[in-house]
Amino acid sequence: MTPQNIIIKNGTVFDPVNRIDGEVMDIAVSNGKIVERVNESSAIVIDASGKVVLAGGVDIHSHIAGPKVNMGRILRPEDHYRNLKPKTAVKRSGVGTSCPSTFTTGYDYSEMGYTTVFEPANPPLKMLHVIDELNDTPMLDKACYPLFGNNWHVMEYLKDNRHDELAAYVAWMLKSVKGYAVKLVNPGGVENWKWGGETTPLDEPVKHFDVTPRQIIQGMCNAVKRLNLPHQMHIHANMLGTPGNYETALETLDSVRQIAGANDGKPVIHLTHVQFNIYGGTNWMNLSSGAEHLAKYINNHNHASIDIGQIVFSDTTTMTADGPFEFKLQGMTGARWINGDIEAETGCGIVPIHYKKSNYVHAIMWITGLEASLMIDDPWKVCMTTDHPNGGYFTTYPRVMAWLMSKKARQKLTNKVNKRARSKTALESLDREYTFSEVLISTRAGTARLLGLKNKGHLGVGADADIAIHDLDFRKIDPSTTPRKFRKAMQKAVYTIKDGEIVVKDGEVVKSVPGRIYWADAKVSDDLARTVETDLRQKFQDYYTVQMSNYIIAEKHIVNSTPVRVNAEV
Amino acid sequence: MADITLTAKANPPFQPLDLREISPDNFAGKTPEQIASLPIWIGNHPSTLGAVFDVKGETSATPQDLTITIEGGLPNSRRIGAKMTAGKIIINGQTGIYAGAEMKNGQIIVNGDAGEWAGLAMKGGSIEITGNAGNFLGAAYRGARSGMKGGIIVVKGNAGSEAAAWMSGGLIKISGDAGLMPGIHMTGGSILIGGNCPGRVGASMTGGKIAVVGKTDDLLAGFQIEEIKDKAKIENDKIPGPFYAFSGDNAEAGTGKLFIHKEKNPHLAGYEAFL
Amino acid sequence: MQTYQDVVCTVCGCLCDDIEVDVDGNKVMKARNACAMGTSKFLSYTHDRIETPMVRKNGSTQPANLDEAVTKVAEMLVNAKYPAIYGLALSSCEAVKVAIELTEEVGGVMDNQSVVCHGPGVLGLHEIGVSTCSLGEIKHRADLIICWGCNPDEAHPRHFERYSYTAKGRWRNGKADRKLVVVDVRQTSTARKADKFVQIDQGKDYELVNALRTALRNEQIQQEKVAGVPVEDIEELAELLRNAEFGVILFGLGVTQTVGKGRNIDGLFSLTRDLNKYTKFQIMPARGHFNVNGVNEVSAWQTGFPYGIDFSHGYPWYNPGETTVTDIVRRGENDAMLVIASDPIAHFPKDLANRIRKSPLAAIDPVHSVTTLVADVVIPSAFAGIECEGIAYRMDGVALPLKKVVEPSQGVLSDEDILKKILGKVRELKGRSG
Amino acid sequence: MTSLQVTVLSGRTLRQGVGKEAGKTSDRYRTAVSVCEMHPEDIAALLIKPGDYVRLTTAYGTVVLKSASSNQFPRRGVVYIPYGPYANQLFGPDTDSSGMPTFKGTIATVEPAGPEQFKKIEELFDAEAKI
Repeated sequence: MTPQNIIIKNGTVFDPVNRIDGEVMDIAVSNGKIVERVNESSAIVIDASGKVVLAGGVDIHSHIAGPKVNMGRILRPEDHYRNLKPKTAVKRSGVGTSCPSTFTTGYDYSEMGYTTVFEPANPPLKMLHVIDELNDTPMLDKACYPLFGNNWHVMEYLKDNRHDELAAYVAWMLKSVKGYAVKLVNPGGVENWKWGGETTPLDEPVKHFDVTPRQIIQGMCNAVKRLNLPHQMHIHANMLGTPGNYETALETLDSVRQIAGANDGKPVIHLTHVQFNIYGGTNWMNLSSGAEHLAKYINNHNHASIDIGQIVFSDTTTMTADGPFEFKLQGMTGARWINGDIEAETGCGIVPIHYKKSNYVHAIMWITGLEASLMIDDPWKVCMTTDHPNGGYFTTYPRVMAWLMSKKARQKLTNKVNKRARSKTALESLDREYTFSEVLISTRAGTARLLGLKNKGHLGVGADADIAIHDLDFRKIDPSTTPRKFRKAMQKAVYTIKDGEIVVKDGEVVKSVPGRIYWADAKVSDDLARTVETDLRQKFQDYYTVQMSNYIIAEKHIVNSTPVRVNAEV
Repeated sequence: MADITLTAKANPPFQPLDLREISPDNFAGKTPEQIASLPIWIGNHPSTLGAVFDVKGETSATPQDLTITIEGGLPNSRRIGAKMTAGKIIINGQTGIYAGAEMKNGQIIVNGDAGEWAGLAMKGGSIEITGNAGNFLGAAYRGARSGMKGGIIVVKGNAGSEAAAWMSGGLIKISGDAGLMPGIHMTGGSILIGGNCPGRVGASMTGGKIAVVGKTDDLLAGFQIEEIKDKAKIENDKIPGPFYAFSGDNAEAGTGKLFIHKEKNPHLAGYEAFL
Repeated sequence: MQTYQDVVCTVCGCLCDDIEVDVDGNKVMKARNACAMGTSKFLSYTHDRIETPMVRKNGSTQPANLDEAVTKVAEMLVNAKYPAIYGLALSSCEAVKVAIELTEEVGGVMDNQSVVCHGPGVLGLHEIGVSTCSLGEIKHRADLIICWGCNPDEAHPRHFERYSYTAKGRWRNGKADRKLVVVDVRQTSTARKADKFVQIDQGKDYELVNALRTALRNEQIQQEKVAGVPVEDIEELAELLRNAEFGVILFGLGVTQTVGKGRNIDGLFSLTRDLNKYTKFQIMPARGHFNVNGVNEVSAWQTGFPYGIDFSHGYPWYNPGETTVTDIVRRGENDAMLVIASDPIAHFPKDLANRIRKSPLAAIDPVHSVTTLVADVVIPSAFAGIECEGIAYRMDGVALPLKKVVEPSQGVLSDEDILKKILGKVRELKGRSG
Repeated sequence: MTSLQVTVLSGRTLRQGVGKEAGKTSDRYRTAVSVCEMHPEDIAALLIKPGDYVRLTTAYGTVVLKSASSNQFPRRGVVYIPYGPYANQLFGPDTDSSGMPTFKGTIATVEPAGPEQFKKIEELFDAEAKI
């Protein structure tokens, strides 16, 4: 179809990247990009007066597709029954809540003004499944982070000190299974769990492999850096969900501090859903928030970024490649449990959970996430996530934004949480309220930057025309004092524009678009690539139950395949 | 008090009839004409109550004073009386699936057979079925670990398999026979089975009580005998025995109670050696 | 002569992907590495083909052109108030996607063969969850393999060699390092290979599982025998399970089709969960149709539900027993059925087969079947994985690309393309553009 | 006449699997799925030889099959029929509200039958008779 020209007139524009902070101005769109100006006579004119104009939301970490999400869907019909979505003239039918169907995922994000969502944990062996679900997730640009933290080839290359080959293998993998970034989940611990073992601290060798989690973390971090991948190593740290685990989290961050070196301050590690990883205390009875320890570290170092994994009191579904954690969780809660180990690569676990205000542990978790968000000074280092659906559904983001922007909103809920938990929190003493620009940094500008998406997260000329317009008039709505009104305005976009097309109007999808799928194509030296391929031919025979040629995903299986090419330093 | 009568028209459709609008809550304060225009589904086809029923009588302003009488069996119906909170529904004839599902209060009387999932996830009120009940009586939604929480279901005839799955409270009384696995995964509440049961009574139960006055097959291995009792107490009723009293299901580390009639089940006499 | 490497076999849920297929002149000459069933499929796919679309006229089916047949099917679906679309376990995921869209468009019910094979496993999963893994995990780690009500020797002939009992893995050198236990009513050929055969009374699987779980908790069992098995043997078996380093239960239709159905699997999944307190244990259905898993997967991500999906109210709704095609037919509630790559008339109980025939019936299939024999409209299709490409899911959820190694006959389309034509016609009839 | 009460199981066999792929109208398929495997002593008790025809009758239907002796049954009283149109003449439509009919575990009586009573697949289903 012919691309639309659009002019958004008189909107209040917020664009932290370009230092625009609530300026009334026009934004012009042509050929899917933001441009200086277009001919008004041939353009669609959107009157945005009294509304805010923002870059479309960019989610750095949300479990929206793939084998584990789908297992969650199959596990929880009762969850779907709470939110059945009929077909409309534009939309396919589906289900919502904690494990929404793919079409619904796309629509709900888009109606909330989000345009880019990255799926953060995928077993390479099942990436064709992930990709095919993403093909069916409309409205959004997407990408995947294949899992490397318990990969046999990785551990073997590390053990043999073959760092060049490791980097080349990572490049081969991303290219073969169409991954975008490198994900580590409980490095080493999941391999141990495959023998029924536990998650391990950083310096205990992985059973049968003679490498430690620390070596995996450092080795992979180095490999990612040498490959010049657009996003730094994305890690779910060891000991997740364990009292006192903030120490492991800090050790993890510190273990790669040297690798950053003179890297123009560019972070080399992204510690994800920190809320689950920064507890104090020694057991569940005396669990406490360790947010201040993390905040202190992050405030003093520039090689690391984080996202929060905020919990929201609700009935949701936890799902992670951290199989041993989910086993422990089901042991504690007696809830249903799915485990799915993947040969030579990774694992997965799923447990439904109902976060309750009255529950001491859940209240501490809620407090921990908010404390971390508020105690870290630089919003460019902090991404707002709920680790959907682990902490809460992505559709609760506006509620989390309201907590960040309103002490009143936080206090209202704090008054209702478990009293013992409340007595142990610093949250009530934190007066900080995010500015709107800070919220935008942690939901689009900062996330896009951390993901290396130069054309996203801002409204400068040349940016992708991914735009959200919300009915938010700061003359009438003060998020600090009227957080509910703010939340409502952020819940449904008046307009969402994706690649220059109006896809949402008045909070409803009016046009379905497929979005694209990004993947990283890192060019390594030919010699190295050949060596690694030779290694892999043998390893495939020994380790996998599929043929190497069937493991590699052909581009024809991808709707709007969008390789991001980088030159590696190996 | 007010009465509304819905009389099924001749040759009703054979496709599923979603009749979730039939409840005193929805009828209260409406004229028969308004009631006749309430939406229903005939398969995938949106229609109205008036297409399937003649509506006569008058309604009250509030549901608690309203009795809805349905004349004529509709085995393909769905969700009559679902989520009702007050009043009464009398069904003279067969009813289909989900009668009284998620019911909170009020009364449903089925003078005939009821289909599967009657009283699904019921919270309160009462359902009386003079004929037979289908499978999953008072059970839970797929995947939900909460079945019947409160209220009472009385079945004069037989009930199907998996009655009271995931039941946590309330009472189910079955005068006739029950199908396989009554009380599976139950955590609380009581079941009285007047007749026989083919087996797997109380499978995976962790709490609650089940009494079987008739015959049943071998018990599951997870049950251990505790005593022989003259009577079994089910809510306020004392059921004359004698009963073997068991506890289990130990497979699930459960502490549920089974009362199995001693004289009707001589094949269980071997348990007496463990007393 | 051309040789295709790494071709995926489209018979059972093993989806062996190491088949070498020789093709000469658009004809498969040889299929190396395949088992007897696979060889039979690759070499016999030309047998028994439906030559042309057929439409029933004045009582008997007669050859018709594709458009006429497609129109008939579309009319049948549009005119129905509760149509069912059934099958697809022997088709590609691409076809499944179109079938879901078509079912949604006509407000029907979409169901697949899992309803009569591993659907009960899904019911068990809703209740308990499941601890499972990819097949390679079994190959590398399992020292104890339990075949419970399944007979891989006949139903999945290469399972042992590629993935389990005799496979050479990283830490297990074939069967020397593993024990095989078979729990079955019959002493099958698999059972004859086993280190231990536990013969149980028919229909007593749940009882045995319950006893094993009780024994595992060291609770006393106050019976002499359960399911025909002496309690001492049950306690011994519980010890064997507990002492395995990595155990796996492969279960089959012996448990899913036996009284108790989903509850048998609920029990087996509970047993597996319980065993993980002591050691590492996994469980996996031994799936029959090559892509029955794929239909479940695609259905689940597009609708939230894996099978038995009712779109009659515009949104997906699901409750096996209510929305499963067997139950709908049993209650006589459907008024049309489209069958794709399946043969329910042969594989459903007689009474259901007869009821299906009471309303309009259409079938899309590459080959003659009992269903195509009695259908009102028949449309021939190409074989996925031989004559057209697509994606299929192995029994452990690994998606694999199917290859096209020969051209289908002139004018014969894939299921996907036929369904797209029907969907287009349906939209046309409903007065809407796609 | 001699008869026995048995429990009927149906299931997959390699021959059925191979026959299915060879074509549903093939002789190979028909012979693979129209067989009733029985304990040798059950066959003897019916005063027939393996390969003779037997009639099975359940509450839901009746069918004539070729008997075969099988050493797979450690106990008498269970017979096995491969999946397919013959076996399905014997099973009921009830699914216990699970979607799954009981394909294993239906009680039947089995008695000797003459070969002339055997029906081909197309004779089990009258293709022309649209009900």
